[in-house]
This record gives sequence, structure tokens and C-alpha cells, in this order.
Amino acid sequence: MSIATDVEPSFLESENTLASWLFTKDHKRIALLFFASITFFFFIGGFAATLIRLHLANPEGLLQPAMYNRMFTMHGIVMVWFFLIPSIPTTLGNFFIPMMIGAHDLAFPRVNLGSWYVFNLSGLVLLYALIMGGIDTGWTFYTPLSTNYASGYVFAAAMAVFVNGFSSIMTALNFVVTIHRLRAPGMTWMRLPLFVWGIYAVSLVMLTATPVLAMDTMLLAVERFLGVGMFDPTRGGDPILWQHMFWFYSHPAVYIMILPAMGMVSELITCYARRPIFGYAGMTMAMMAIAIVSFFVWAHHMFVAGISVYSAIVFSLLTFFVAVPSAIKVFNWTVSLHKGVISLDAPMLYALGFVLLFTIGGVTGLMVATLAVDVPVHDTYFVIAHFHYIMVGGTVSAFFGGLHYWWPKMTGRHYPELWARFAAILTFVGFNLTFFPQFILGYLGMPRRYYTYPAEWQPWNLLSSAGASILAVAYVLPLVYLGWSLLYGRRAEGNPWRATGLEWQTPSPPPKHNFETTPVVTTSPYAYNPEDGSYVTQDGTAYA
Amino acid sequence: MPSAAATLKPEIQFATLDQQGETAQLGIWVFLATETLFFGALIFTYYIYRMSYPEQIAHAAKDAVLWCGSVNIGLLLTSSLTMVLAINAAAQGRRRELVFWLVATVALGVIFLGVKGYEYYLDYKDHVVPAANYVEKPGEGPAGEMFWVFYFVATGLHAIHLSTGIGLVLYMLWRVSRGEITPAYYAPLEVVGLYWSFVDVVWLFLYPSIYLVGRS
Amino acid sequence: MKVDAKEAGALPFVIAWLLMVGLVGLSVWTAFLPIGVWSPIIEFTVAAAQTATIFILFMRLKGPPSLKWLAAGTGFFWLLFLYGLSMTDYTTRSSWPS
Amino acid sequence: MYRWVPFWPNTASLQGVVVNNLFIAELALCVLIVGSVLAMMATFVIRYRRGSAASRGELVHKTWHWEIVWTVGTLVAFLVLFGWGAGIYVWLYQAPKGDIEIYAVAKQWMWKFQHPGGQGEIDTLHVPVGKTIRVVLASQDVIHSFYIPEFRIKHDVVPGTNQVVWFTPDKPGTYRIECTQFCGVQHATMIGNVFVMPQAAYAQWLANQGENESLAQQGEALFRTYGCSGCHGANSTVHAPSLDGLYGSLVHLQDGSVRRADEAYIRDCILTPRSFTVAGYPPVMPDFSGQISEGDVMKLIAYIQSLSSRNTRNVDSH
Repeated sequence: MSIATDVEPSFLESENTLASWLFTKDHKRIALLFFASITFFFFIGGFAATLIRLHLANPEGLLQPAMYNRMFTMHGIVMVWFFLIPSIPTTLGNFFIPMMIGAHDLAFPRVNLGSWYVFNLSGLVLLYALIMGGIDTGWTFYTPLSTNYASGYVFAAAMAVFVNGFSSIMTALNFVVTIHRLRAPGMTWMRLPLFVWGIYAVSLVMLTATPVLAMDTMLLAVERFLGVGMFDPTRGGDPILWQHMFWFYSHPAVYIMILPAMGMVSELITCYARRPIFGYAGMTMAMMAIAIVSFFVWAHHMFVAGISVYSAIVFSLLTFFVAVPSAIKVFNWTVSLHKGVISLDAPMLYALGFVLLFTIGGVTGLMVATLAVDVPVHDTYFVIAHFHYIMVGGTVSAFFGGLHYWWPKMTGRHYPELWARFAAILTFVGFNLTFFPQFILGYLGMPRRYYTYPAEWQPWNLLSSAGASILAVAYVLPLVYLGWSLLYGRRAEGNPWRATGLEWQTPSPPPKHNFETTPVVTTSPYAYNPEDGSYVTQDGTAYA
Repeated sequence: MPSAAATLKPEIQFATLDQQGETAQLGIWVFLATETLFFGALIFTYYIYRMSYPEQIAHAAKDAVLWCGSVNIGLLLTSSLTMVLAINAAAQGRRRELVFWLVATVALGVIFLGVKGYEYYLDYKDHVVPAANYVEKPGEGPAGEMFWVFYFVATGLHAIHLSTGIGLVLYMLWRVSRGEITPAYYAPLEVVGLYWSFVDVVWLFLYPSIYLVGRS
Repeated sequence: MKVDAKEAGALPFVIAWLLMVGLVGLSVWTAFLPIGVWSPIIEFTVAAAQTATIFILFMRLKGPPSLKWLAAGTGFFWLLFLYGLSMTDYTTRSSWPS
Repeated sequence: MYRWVPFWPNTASLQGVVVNNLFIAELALCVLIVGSVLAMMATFVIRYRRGSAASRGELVHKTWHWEIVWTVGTLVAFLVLFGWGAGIYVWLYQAPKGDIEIYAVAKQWMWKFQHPGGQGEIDTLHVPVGKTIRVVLASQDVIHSFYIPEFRIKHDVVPGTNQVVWFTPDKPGTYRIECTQFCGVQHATMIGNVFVMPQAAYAQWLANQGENESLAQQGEALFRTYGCSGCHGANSTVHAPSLDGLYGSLVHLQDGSVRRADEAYIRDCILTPRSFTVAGYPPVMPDFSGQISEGDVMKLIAYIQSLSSRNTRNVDSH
């Protein structure tokens, strides 16, 4: 086997024409293609965010009101559909799911490649809408503002979201089928790494939520394009129906963002604490529970929107139920540090940052789930801060953690550890400085989507803007040093972190079809022994 | 034997052709689940409005051309039959029969679209096409127009799905002519058959929703 | 009667097809009877029966891989969430319809 | 209260105080949770850092015991919070009869208020302290949201329906009214002020607004202009339901359902009468949707309301 490994070139080197990348069926290459796409959109969305924070540094602002409105709309749409939702699944998931379950590729490689093309197609449609002048409806497209009043390219933007959904569905379908059908011998469900569970749960949510949004945007586009009534109250329509269907998708979408991050962090904590995860079965059940219960809570975005009081009570109660599995997970991650051998490498710093920020986002989620408290803070900066703690503090931290963790495997090069730790700490500091003041602003009563505000709120806004500039540096920094490491980084061996997952039992970077022979799995995923530092990889090899 | 079948190997990620075929089937079923939700959401909006404006929408729905919808449900049920017979013929290696049933399936699909087109023409003459020539009828109010928006969105999407299905069956005919569909491996045809029958199922629910409820 | 593709004859499918076409007739007939809420109930029971026939027989839901059941059911099951939970709002909202 | 905390908003209504207490309780719980997670994490990271000599033997393994304790504990805490919040919410969103009923129309990008005595204001609202104020909200175009941070009340204003919010200001002063639902380019400027005045000053202010036809009187005039009185009037020969005493009563509809005749109901009946045919009456009333502005609808509602309050309570007393 070792001879064969020497002979077969890595997936990066096996063939390097443009066509070999654009028409590749290799999940690892497709993952890198996705990487390029979502990095591009991350910086577009980040650019808009930077402008927003610059603008809000003082009440007079920087941009014209109409331009400001277009900026936050663009920030929302790009970040939600073109970065956060695809981020972990299409890149890290695409690259590592087959490797972690011991498969040679995803079940449907052509569908996988198609997903990337569809994603870029929807991205082009969105860019067209943005370049032609953008839209000013907010990413939620609430009717009748979006259908009858907003100027701009609402139709094109809605179509971009519609087409983007196909990409989500294609990717998710691939994962579900692959995880069901292509696990290596011995890889039972209770031996799956938690990242695989996270991706499985998220795929389930994507598959069942996205079609409803697709139909909703479809009807919106029809109404906007043809000028017929569907959600228009003057023609008998119900604007709140748009919101019901929108949030039927967009609430689970929050879990689409966070579930893979939860899986990711479980990998990181076990590897850098060198001990098994505390309560593996509980973790898997919690993730599946979150995936399913996330569909029962959508109307908590609508407590003040004019739904019936009875309905609001039902949804509030259900929302508290979805918080229980999240609480279990936080508890388990924390206890997983107990009696470990903890090294604070960059991925672990990101993971610990994730747990803290997710906890803050989670407990403030309890506050907005409480009906009476949601009444004053709904649609204020309190909610903005809350969901950024989950999506940016949570998902983006986990994404960066995973990116660093697997960087040697993906590229065959080590990232510079000191710089990476610095960036991780900077992210944490910058993030809190940006978003914590927004909790205060929110309870003081600053509504979201305001291009100007009373002068008395300026100190908090200024603080937030200052934090945002730190955060911007912390996000650009990895781009620089990771890029540098591609050329000058130290060569990485197969398993530099001495981790147990199957993906590490290949050379770095892995060969084209991952494994020479299909591995046979004999152990649970995190067979680390903190007492003597030994560990057993999933294919059964024991190391001292 | 055609050489394609003799040299047929599973793709790298599969151990056997059987595993590959079954995985493809599972894939299309998962896809059909998303389609269920897609059309289900449309029917959901329809019934929300129908609940709110029962009389007005029932009034508008009486103008839908019942015979067209009924003929079409017959055509689609029949096409599901021809499709399954085609799959049986493929599995049992009866190639002439296979081609015959596939052509029949395409023909039924095309006739369906023809009838649908004629129905649209009748609708147009009846002035019920929103955004084109809609004229509000007494007793219907704005809800009447909402019915017709639903009608055109639903039947239009269904027609797009059916046209895709026709394209896929034609593609299968092409693959049959190249000898790629054999008793050893006919999973692609099964996948197309599943999709085709599902498009039929969608119509089974659209049909009573549009043409039957509230007729009496 | 064999229904597996490898050995099935046409007969079971033709019988099922005849049944389903007959059910369409039943549906249309009851649509014109003055039986109030029963007529949509019958119409949708017919649709469900036809769907079950097509799923189980024509689309061979019984065969391997067994997970097909799960996938086929999930779509309908999830629709229940959408329909059911929305009804908590639509059946109790006082200002609807306007 | 709480003014010594630089980041705490003022609280100026009964509702504000009630919500605030819950908010503080939740905040304390949040600090407790985040604090314990942080403390545990910090302890473990320091104690079990790589190279430390702390014993790693006997990992806590079999976990159901802990999991169940932790899960049930959080669940109980959550249920308490839920119940507390839901109780207040029901109270906030089921407006009682107010001392003063204000009609508000939101449109891009302003708030238009009308007092029962017919006085109109734009982007300002004068109310007396200590009275229960009911605000009936309608929107002319898109969804807006009526929010007064100091009162801790908010409600979306959805076009096509009426919504009601209520509050009892308990401190004189000037507070901001904000729109919190993005409503177009000038969303951020859709800000008004509510002036909470001592009752004497409020009476003075009302008197200074000059002679006005009351809202109900204006509604009565519209009642004739739109031809409503032809059928609903006392001497009409058409078989139409009488509107005396309608407001607040229970109405039996043709389809068997029963509705409370509140503002939203009356509005619906005017705009789409066919959906609300009253039991025992022919469905002959024409559809007024799209033909009456939101402001006029509100005046008509005020008039119909006054038909019942003549007997039960005296609207014009304040």
C-alpha cells in the first residue's frame, strides 16, 4: 500500500489543465472551487458590512439613505445565501465527508459539480441585480414593500435566491445519500464523527426547507413581474402569508448555518483536548432534535407582526424546546475539556471562542423567545446583535477553526501558527467589541435598518464601528498568511495533529480517490486517551 | 451482446453496479421529497386563500375547463402505466417492446401538453388570464384573480416538469438506441420512471384542487 | 402476481390502472353531488389512494433500498408541519380575512 | 428608575415597568449561565493545559445521569420564563377599553394621529398621564411598526387590517415613536414624539386646538356621503342590520361563526361585506375595498362606535 501511495499523485497534482478543474468530478477539487466562490462573496458581503459600520459611526452618515438601504440589503442577501448557508457544507463538508466515512467520492459527482455551476449562476444573477443598482427591501423581502413599492431589481434578486436554492438542494441531496449509502465497512451510525452528523442534520434541513422558500420567492417574482396579486392586501392577499413561508425556510436556515459549525467544533475540541467527546450519543440526538424542532418555531420572528396571540404562545413554547438541545451541546462541549490535555492552538482558540459566543447568542435567544421581551426588542439592534453572535460568532468562527485544522490536509502545507493564534484572538476581541454594544443599543430602542439615529446613541455606535474595523483586519489576515503558506508553508505530514479521523489516515494532500483500499472501521470516532496520550485511529491503528 | 454492457463497471465510489443503481434510486426519491414540499407549499397558499374566500374562489373555479383536466388525468395515469411497462421490458431484455412503451409515454405526454395548451386558449377567450386580459367577474372580487394566478402558476410549473420528463424519456430512447440500457443495468431508466410517475402524482392533487372542489 | 421488474407481467399494472381511472370517475361524479364537505373529502381520499397505488406499485416503493420509504414519507410529513402550525395562526387570527 | 445605569432606557409606562422586570430577571439568568460556562471553561483550560501535572485518570464517562439532570433543569427554567413572558404578552396584546381612543394611520413616512374630539396631529401625539390610551393602527401602504421604547410596546401595522396597542403612561415627558419595520427609503426618519402631559395641561392643550368636529361627527357625515344611511339608517326600507349597539357585541354570521364586533371586524365589514354576511340578512351590501381611504374608514368606525357608547358611556366627557 505504501508503494502505491508513493506512485499515485495527490489530487492537486494529478492533472492541472483548466478543464481538469472546471469539469472535475473529484469532490476535493469541487470543494476548492466552492472555496473560491464563497470567499469572493464573503468579501463582497464584508465590504458592504464595512460601509455600513463606517456610515453608522456618526448620525450624519456617509452614504445617501437609498445607498445605505441597498448596502444592508446586499449585506444580508450575500451573507445569508452566498456565504453562511453554503460555507461549511460546500467547502469543508464537500472535501471531508467522503474522506471521513471512508468513501472514494460523493454518490453523485456530476450533481456535485452541477451544484457549483448553479451556485455561480445564481451569484451572477445577484451580481447583475447589484450592479444595476441593487435593491432596498432588506434580505427578508417583506411584502407589499418588495412587490409594490420598492424600486430596484427585486425580481432579479428573488430569482437569484430561487436559483441558489437548487444548489443547496443538490449539495444536501448528495450528502444525505452519500452518508446513507457509502459508509466504509464498520462505519456504523454510532461511529460517525460528529461533523458528519452535523452535515447530515443540516442536509436534512436544507432539503425540507428550501423548496418552501423556492415557492415563496417564485410567487413573489410572479407578483412583482406580472403585477398580479398574491400577497397584496389591496387585492385580498395576506402579507403575513409571505412571512410565514419565508420564515418556514429562513428560521431553519439559521440552523443550516449553525449545525455544521456544531459538528466542526466537536471535532476540534476532541482533537485539541485529546479526549473523547462527553456524551457522544447525546450530541448526535441533540443535533437531530435541533434539525427537526427547528421547523416548529418559525413564527417567533412574527410575534409583533400581527399573527394571533394563541399562535404566538404556541410558537414561543416550541422555541423554548429548541433551546434545550442547544443547552445540552454547550454543556457537553464544556465538560469535554475536563481532564483533557488541552493545547491552545489556533483551531482550538476558534472553537473555544465559538462556544462562548454561541452561548451568549443562545441565552439572548432565550430573551427574544420570551414573548413579552420580544415585544420591545424585536426589529431593534438587540436582535441584530443576537443573530450575529450565532452566525458570525458561531458559524464563521467554526468555519475558520475548521479551515485551519484541515488546512494541512487540503493543501499539504502548514499555516503559520503564531499568526493564526493572533488572528483568532483578534477575531474574538473585534467581534465582541462590534456586537456587544449593539445589545445595549437595541434595548435603548435603536431600530434596525436606520440610516440615521438620534445623537445620544453615537458612543455605542462608534464603539461598534471601531470593533468592526478590528474584525475586518482579523478576517483579512488569514487570507494573507494562508495564501503565503501555500507557497512557503512547511510541508505537512499525513496526520500532523495526531487525530483519529479517517481523513487523516491518508497523505497530505490526499490522492485523487482518497484511499487505495477502502478502510475498515473498528472504533468509535474519538478514541483519545488523555491519561497516557495514546490514541486509536478509526481504522483501528493504535498509536502511543 | 453490445460491448457497452459487457464492459460496464460501477463508478469509483461504488463497490457494485447494484449499489450504484440503488443509490441512484434513493437519490431521486430524496429529490422527489423536495418536489413534494415545493408543490405542497403552492397548494398550501392556495388553500389558505380558499379558506378565506370560499365562495368567491369556488365561483371562479367553476370556470376552469373540467373536461380538459379530466382528459389530462386519464392521459397521465395511462402514461404512468406505459412507463412502468417500459421499465419491465428493459429489465427483461425485450428491446422492441421497451422502445414501443417509451414512445407511447412520450406521445401521451405530448398530447397532455396539447390539451393543456388548448385549455389555456379557452381560458384566454374566457378573459381569465391575469396580467393579460383578466376581467373581474361579479361575485368573485379580487379572490377570483388569485385563483387564476394560482391556476397558471400551478399548471405552468407542472407543464415545465412534464416537458422535462419528456426530454428525459427522449434521452432514454437515445441511450436505448446506443445499447446502454440493458437488463444488467437499467437504473437510469428507473430514475426517469420515478420522476415521470411523480409528475403524474402532482397532477392527482392539482386536479381536484382546481377542477372539482366546490363544483356542486 | 409478480411485480418485480425482472419478472413482472403487465396484468397487475393494467388492473391498477383501470382501478385508478375508475376512481377518477368516482371523484368527478361526487363533485356534482350536493353532499357538502363530503365531496372534497372523497376527492382527496381518491387522490391519496391513487398516489399510494402509484408510489407502491408503479414506483416500487417496496423494493430495495428500503430507505425509499423514509424519503417518500419525509416530504409529506414535513408538509404537515407547514400546514399544521400555520393553522394555529389562520384559524385564530381575528383580523383575517380582510 | 435605572437612570444611574448609562445604558438603561427610561421606563415611562405601566407596561414598561412590567416588561422591564421580566427583562431584568432574564438578564440575571443569562449572566449566570454565561458566567458558569466561562468559569468552567477557564478552570478546565488552565488546570488541564498541556504539560500540567493534574491527574487525567477516571474520565467521567457514563453520561445519562448528568445529561438528564442538566436537560430537565434547563427545561424547567425555560418553562418558567415562557409562562411569565406569555402572561404579559397576552395582557399587552389584548387591549382593554381605553380612556382615550386614538386613531393612527401610518404611511411612508409619517404617523397621522386623530383624537376622538377630531383633533389631528402628524408625527406628534399628546396624551395625558395616568390614563389608558388605546391606539387603533392602520397602514395606507406598506408594513410599518409602531414602537415607543420607553413604553416597551410595539406592534406591526399591516396594511389591510387594524391593529390595536394600548399603554398607560405614568411619567410626563417626551418620548420617541419609531417605525421599526423597514418601510422604504426614509424609514429612519419615520420618527415621531409622544408628549405625556399632566391631565390639566392635556385638557388645556385639547382646548387650544380650536373648534373641531369630533371624529364621530365626521364619520356621521361620511356615513351619509357613502350612502350607508340609505340601508343602515333608522327609516330605511332595506333589510339591513341596525348598527346601534353593534360595537362590542357578538355577531352571528351566515356561515355559523361568531365574531366580536371590534374595530377590525367593523373595518372588514365595510371593505369586504360578502365575507361577513350577518345571519338572517341578504348579502346585498356593496364592496367598498379600494374606495375608502384608511382615514375615512377610521372615522366611520368612530361613528359606529359612538352609536353604542351613547347609551353605555359618554365619549365626549374628556
